[in-house]
Amino acid sequence: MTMRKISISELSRVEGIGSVEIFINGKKVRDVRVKLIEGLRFLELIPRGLLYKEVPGIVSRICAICYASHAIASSMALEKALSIKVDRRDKMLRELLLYGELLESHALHVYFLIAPDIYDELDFIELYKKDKSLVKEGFMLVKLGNMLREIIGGRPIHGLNIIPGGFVKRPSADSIDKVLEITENIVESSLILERMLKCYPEAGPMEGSVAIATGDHYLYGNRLITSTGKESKNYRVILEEQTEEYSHAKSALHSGRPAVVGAISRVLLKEKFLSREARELLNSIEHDQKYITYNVICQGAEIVEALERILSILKELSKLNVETHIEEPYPKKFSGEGFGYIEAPRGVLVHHYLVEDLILSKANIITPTAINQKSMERAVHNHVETLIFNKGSLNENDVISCAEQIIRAFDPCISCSVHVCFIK
Amino acid sequence: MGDNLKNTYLGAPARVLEVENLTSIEKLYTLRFLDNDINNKFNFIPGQFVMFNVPGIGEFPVSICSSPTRTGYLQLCIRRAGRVTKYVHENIVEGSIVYIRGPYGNGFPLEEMKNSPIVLVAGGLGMAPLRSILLYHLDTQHFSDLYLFYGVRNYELMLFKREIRTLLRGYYNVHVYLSFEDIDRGARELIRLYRKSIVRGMVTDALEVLRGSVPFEESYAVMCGPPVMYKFVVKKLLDLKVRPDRIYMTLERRMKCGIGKCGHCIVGTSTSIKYVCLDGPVFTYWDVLSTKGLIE
Amino acid sequence: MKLKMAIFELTGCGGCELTFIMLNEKLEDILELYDIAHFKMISSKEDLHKYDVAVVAGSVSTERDLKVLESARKKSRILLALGTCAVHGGPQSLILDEDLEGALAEIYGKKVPKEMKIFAGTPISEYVKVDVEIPGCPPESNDLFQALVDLAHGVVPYKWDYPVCLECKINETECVLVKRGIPCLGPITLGGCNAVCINLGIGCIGCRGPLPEDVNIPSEYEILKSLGISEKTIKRKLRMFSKRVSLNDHEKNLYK
Amino acid sequence: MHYKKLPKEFLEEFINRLRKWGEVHAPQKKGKNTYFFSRLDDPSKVQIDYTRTVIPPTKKYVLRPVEPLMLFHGDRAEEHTLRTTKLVLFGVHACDINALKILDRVYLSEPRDPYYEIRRKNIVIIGISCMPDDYCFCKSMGTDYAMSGFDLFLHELRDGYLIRVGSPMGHEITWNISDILEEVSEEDIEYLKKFEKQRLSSFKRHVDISAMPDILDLAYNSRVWERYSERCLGCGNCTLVCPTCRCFETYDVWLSVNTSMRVRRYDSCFMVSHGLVAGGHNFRPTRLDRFRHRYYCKSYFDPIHGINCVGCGRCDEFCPAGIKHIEVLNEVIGEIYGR
Ligand SMILES: Cc1cc2nc3c(=O)[nH]c(=O)nc-3n(C[C@H](O)[C@H](O)[C@H](O)COP(=O)(O)OP(=O)(O)OC[C@H]3O[C@@H](n4cnc5c(N)ncnc54)[C@H](O)[C@@H]3O)c2cc1C
Ligand code: SF4
Ligand code: SF4
Ligand code: SF4
Repeated sequence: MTMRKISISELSRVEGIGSVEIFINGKKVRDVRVKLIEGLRFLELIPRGLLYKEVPGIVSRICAICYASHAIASSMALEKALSIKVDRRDKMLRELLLYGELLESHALHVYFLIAPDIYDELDFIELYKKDKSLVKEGFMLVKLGNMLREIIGGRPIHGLNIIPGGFVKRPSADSIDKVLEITENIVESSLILERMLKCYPEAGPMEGSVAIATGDHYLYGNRLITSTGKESKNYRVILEEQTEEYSHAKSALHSGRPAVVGAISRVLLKEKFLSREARELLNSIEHDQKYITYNVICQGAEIVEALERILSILKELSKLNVETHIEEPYPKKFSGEGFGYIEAPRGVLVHHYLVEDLILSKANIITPTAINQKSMERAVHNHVETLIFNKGSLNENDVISCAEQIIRAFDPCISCSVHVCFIK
Repeated sequence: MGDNLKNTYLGAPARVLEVENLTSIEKLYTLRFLDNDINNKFNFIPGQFVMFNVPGIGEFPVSICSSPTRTGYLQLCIRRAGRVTKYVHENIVEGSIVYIRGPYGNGFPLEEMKNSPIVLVAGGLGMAPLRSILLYHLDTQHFSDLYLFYGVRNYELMLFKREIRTLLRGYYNVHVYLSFEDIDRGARELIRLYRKSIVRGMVTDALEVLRGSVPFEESYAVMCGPPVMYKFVVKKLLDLKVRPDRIYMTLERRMKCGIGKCGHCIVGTSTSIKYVCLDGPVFTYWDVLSTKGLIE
Repeated sequence: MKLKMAIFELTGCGGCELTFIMLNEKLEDILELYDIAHFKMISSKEDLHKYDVAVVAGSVSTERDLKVLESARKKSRILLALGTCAVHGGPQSLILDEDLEGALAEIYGKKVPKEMKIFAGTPISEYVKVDVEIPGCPPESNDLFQALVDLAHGVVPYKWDYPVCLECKINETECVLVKRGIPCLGPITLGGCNAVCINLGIGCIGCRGPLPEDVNIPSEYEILKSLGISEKTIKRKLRMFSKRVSLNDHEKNLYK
Repeated sequence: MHYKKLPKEFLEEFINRLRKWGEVHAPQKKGKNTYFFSRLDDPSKVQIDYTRTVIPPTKKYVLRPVEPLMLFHGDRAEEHTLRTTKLVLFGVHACDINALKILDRVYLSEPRDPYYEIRRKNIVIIGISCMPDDYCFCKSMGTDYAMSGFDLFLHELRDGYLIRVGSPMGHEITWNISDILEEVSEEDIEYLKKFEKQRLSSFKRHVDISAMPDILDLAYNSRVWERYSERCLGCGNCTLVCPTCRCFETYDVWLSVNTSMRVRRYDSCFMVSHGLVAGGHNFRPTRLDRFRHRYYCKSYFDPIHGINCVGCGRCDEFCPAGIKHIEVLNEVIGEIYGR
C-alpha cells in the first residue's frame, strides 16, 4: 500500500503561520507533523545587552495577544535574579492585568475563532451578518480586557508600564472606577456564552498527554506541577527540549510524553482555585474531558472566572488609596539568575534570565504553543485514526476540517512559539 | 486687501459649473458661488489666489486664472500634484460643491503698469495666474502692448491651447512667443504655421531671440513658473535691460491658511521676514534682493 | 461598490492584525467600505483573485513570507505596509544575514530546521513597491482607520514626519530626557502614538521607527552616551526596531 | 498706572475671589520640576515662584495645541462652534505677556483668526514678577518688564504684593475686592526698587541685539550654523515651546465613513515637510536650512514690536541636544566682530 499525504498548507483562524501534514498508510496514520513555520523572531537574543528594566518591554514583542503575560513573567524572573521587592498593591494590579489579558485572549478565541465552527460559518464577520448579539458580546469582553491592559499595562498592546518591581505608574482612581462600572454592567448582564458552548462538538482525544501547570496560584507560581504528580521548581526537570527539523519551534516533552498546557490543564489541575460561578458553568456543560475541545469549554469557564476576579479586585482597589506615582523599585543584587512562571492565557510560560551587572546576558523563553506542539500532533493522529476506523474510507476534506478544528481548539499562538532557545 | 467672505477658514460653498481637461495633468475648473450676493461682490486683482477647500479631504491655494472683468464665475487651473489635487482631479466633477475663500495675496500693481508695455514670462503651470492678466488686458486694453513668453516642455503640456492659438494668429497689440523643449507633433504643427513665434529651447532662449524686437527697456516684466526658473529669467531680463524695479514675479510656498497665520510661507532672514501669502505672492526684484531665500 | 481588501501575515507578533479587532465599533464602518477577501487569522475564507487593497503585516523572514508578499503585490492595486516589522523590519531585523548562522546554531544546536529558507528580518519595501506605510509596534488603530477610509475615498493617506517630541510637548509632559536624564529616543522617532510611554514616565524606545527623512542618529548617540550608557547598549537600543537606522561599521554581530 | 497692595495672607483669598471673572488657571507642578498651566482647584497648589512652563500659557490658551476647525458631512460643511469659558490666567511672567503681543499682531491682524479672537477676548491676565534663572535672557531682549498687555501685575513685596492695574478690567477687579487690598506704602516702593535692582543684576546670559539682525543676515554662510545644525536633532522642541512660534498644520480626520473634521495642530519649521511645495521641491531641504531659518525667524526685527524672541529661555531648557539659543547667537555675532 502506498503512503498518502494530506496537508494543510496554512492553518486559518489561528494566530501565526502554521501548516500540518498527515501521512496515512492504509488504515493507519503513520505520522502527523504540525509545522510552526513562522519566521524566527530571535527575541531571546535581541534583549541581551539591555539594562534589566528594559527587558520586559522588548520581550513582550513576542506576542501581541498576551504581551502582558510575557512582560510579567519577564519581570518576575528578573525580580528573582536581582532580589527586587514587589508591593502588595502592585501584585494585585498584576493579577488584575493577567485576568484582563486572559479575558481578552479567551474572548478573542472563543467568540471570533471558535464560534464560526459552532455555527458553521467561515468567520465572525459572516456570523455577525446573521447574529449580531454574539459578536457584540465578544467585542464587549475583548474591549474590557484591552481596557485593563491599557490602564495597567500602559497600552492595549505592548505597553511599557510593566517593569521588574511593579509598574512605572499606577492607574488613576478615575480609571479604576470607570472600568469597575463597565465590569459591573457586564457581570450583571447574562451571557450567551454558555448556550453557545453547549453546541460545541467533541474532537481530538488526548490519550497519553501530560497536563502541566504552575503551582501555588491559579495564574502563576514558583513551581511547575503535572498530572502525573511530579513537581519541581526547576522547569528543566519537567520539560525536556527537542528540535524537529520541520518546525521552527522547539517542542517540549515530559518524561518522553507529549505535554499539554492551557485552560484545560489549569482546570484539571487547579479546579479548586475556581470561583463558584466558573464551576457552575463547567458543570452545566457536558463535554468529555479527554478531548482537547474541552479546552474551549475551560476557556469559557475562565472567561466567567476572569470577570468575577476582575470585579472583586477592582472593588478592593477602589477602596485602597492607590497613588499613581511610585518610587522606582531598586535591585538588591546586581547579578543573578531567575525563573518566572506564568499561566499565559494559552498555558505555562517560562522566562529564564541571567543578569550580569544589571545587564541581561542570557535569556531563555518557553512558550505554551511550543509545549503543546507534540500534543497537537498526537490529538490529530488519534482523531484521524478513529475517523478512518469508524467510516472505513476517508474523505480528504473531512480530515482537513477536523484537523484544523482540533488544532484550533488548542488555541495555538505560533508567533509566540518560534523563539524557543534553551541555555545549554 | 481683505476678506470678501464672512468666515475666515470655511469659505463659501461654490458649485463646479464646468471641468475642462487642459492637459493630462491639468484641468480647468469653472465655479460659481451658491450665494448670488457673493458672486456679485467677489472682486479681485489678477495675481491673487483663493483657498480651495474640499470637504473632508483638505485645502490648497490656487491662483485665479480668470479675469476680474468677467464676473459671475471663477476659473481655476489645477494641476494634479499631491493628496488633495489628485482627489480633485478624480472626484470633483460638474455639480460638485467645494468651498472657496479669498481672494488673498497682493496681486499685480496694475495701476502702476497702466499704458506701459508688459512682458509676461510663464513657465509651465505659471501660465495660470498670468492668464488672468492676459484676459484682463484683452477686455480693457490696459497695457500699451502685451508680450507673452510662454515656455513649456512640449505642446502636449501646453495650457489654454485654444486661446493661445487664437492669439498666435495675430491680435492687435498682443504678441505671443512660445518655447518648447521637446518638439512633439503639436509643436511641429505650430512651427509650421507660426515659425517666427516659436523657439526650440527654454523660455530664456525665446527672450534672447526677441532681443531688439521687444521694447524691454520700457516694459514691465511679470513672471511665474517652477522654482528653478526664476533665477535664470531674472538674469536674462536684466541682461535685456528691463529696469530692476519693473520686474515682478509670483511665487509659491506651502500654505495652510492663506492669511498669514500658519507660518508655512514665511521666508527671509532677520532683516526681512515676509509672508508669501500676505506680502506676496507677487514680489518685485527688489524684494528678492533684500530677502534671502525668496527664489531659491 | 465595496472595495476588496486582503490582509496578509508575514513574520510578526500578531499585533498588527489585532489592531483590526481593536477598531471595535469602527470595524463596522470599515466593513461598510470593504469586503474582507482574505484574512487567515480570523477567517477561513479564501478569495485569491485581485484585491483593491492588500494590507501586509510582519517582516520578510522566510521564503514563504517572500512568496506571499510577491503574490500580494501582484494581485493588488494598493499595498499597505502595516506595523513596524513590515515598514522597518522590527526587532527580528537586529539579527543580520551574516549573524544568522551563529544565531541559529545558538538556538537549535546541530539540528537546525531545514523546511524553509530563513532570512534576516527585512522590511517589505526592500522587495516590492509599497504604497502606504503605517508604522508602529503596534500600529495605532486610528491610523489604520484613517488610511483605510482615505483609500476608499480615493485619497492618499497622510504621511507624517513629526517626532514623538511634538506630541510630548502638546501633552505638556515632563521631558524625561532633559529633566530626568532617562534615555529617550523620542527626538528621532516618528510620532503618532500620542507619546504614551513618556506619559507614563518612561523614555521612548523607538517602536515606531525613525523619522522618514532627516534623522540625526549620531547626535542622538552622543546624547545617550553623555547619560553614561555603554556603547553596546546604545547601539542595540537604536537598532532595536528598524533596519533603516544605519550605524555603519558598528552593525556587525550586533546581537552577541 | 494705578497701584494697590495685596497683603500676603490674602493671596489665597485673592485667587478665590478671582473666580468671579472666570475659571482660574495657574502654574502647577508635574514630575520633578516641570511646570504647566492648568485649572487651579486648590489655591494652595499654585507654584507661585515657578521658573517657566512647558507650553507658554499665553500661547496655550489662545492658540490651542490641537483644535477642531470645522465639521463635514459629505459636502456639507459647518464651522466648529466654540464654547469658550472665561479664563483668568494667574501668574503669567512678563516675557510671556510681551510674547502675547506678538501673537496678537499676527492673529488679530485682518483677516482675524476667529478662534484666537474669541479666546483672547475671554482671558484675564494676572502677571507676576520673577527672578531670572540660568536660562533667562529677557533683559537682553527688552521684554523682562511688562508695561502693558496685562490686567493686573503682581510684584513680590516682603509681606505682600504690589499690584499694577493695567486695564479697566483690572480696575474692575481691584474695585470689587478692595476690602482685601491696601494702599502702597513708601516702604513697599523701596522694596520694589531693591527687588528690581537685584533682578536686573541676576541675569547670567546676555546678547547684544542692537545690530543683531544685520549681523546675522551678513553671517548667512557662517560655519557656526553648520556646526550646530550637525548637533540639532530637528525635533522641533524649541519651536513648540516658544511663546512666539505659532506655525500650525491643518489636516482632515475621518470620524466615520462620511463625516470628517478639519483639525489644526502646532507645527514646527523643523519638519521636513514644512518647506515642501508642489512638484516635490523643498525650499529648506537640509537641516542646516531649517536650523538657520528658525534663528532668522526668531531674530527678525519687527519695526513695531522689536525682536521676535522674548528671551524666556524655553528653547534652551527643552532642547534635548543642549543647544543654547543665546550661545549660538553670540557665536555667530562674535565671529563677524572678528573674534
Ligand atoms: C499662491 C499660490 C498659487 C498657486 N496656484 C496654483 C494654480 O493656479 N494651479 C495649481 O495647480 N497649483 C497652484 N498652486 C500650487 C498648489 O497649491 C499645490 O499644487 C497644492 O497645494 C498641492 O496640494 P496637494 O494637497 O494636492 O498636495 P500635497 O499632498 O500637499 O503635496 C504638495 C507637494 O508636496 C509634495 N509632497 C507631499 N507629501 C510628500 C511626501 N510624503 N514625500 C514627498 N513629497 C511630498 C508633493 O510633491 C506634492 O507635489 C499654487 C500655490 C500657491 C502658494
Ligand atoms: S521626553 Fe522624549 S519625546 Fe518627550 S520631549 Fe523629551 S526627548 Fe522628546
Ligand atoms: S526663541 Fe527661545 S527664548 Fe526666545 S521666545 Fe522663543 S523659546 Fe523663548
Ligand atoms: S530643540 Fe534643539 S535639537 Fe530639537 S530642533 Fe530645536 S535646536 Fe534642534
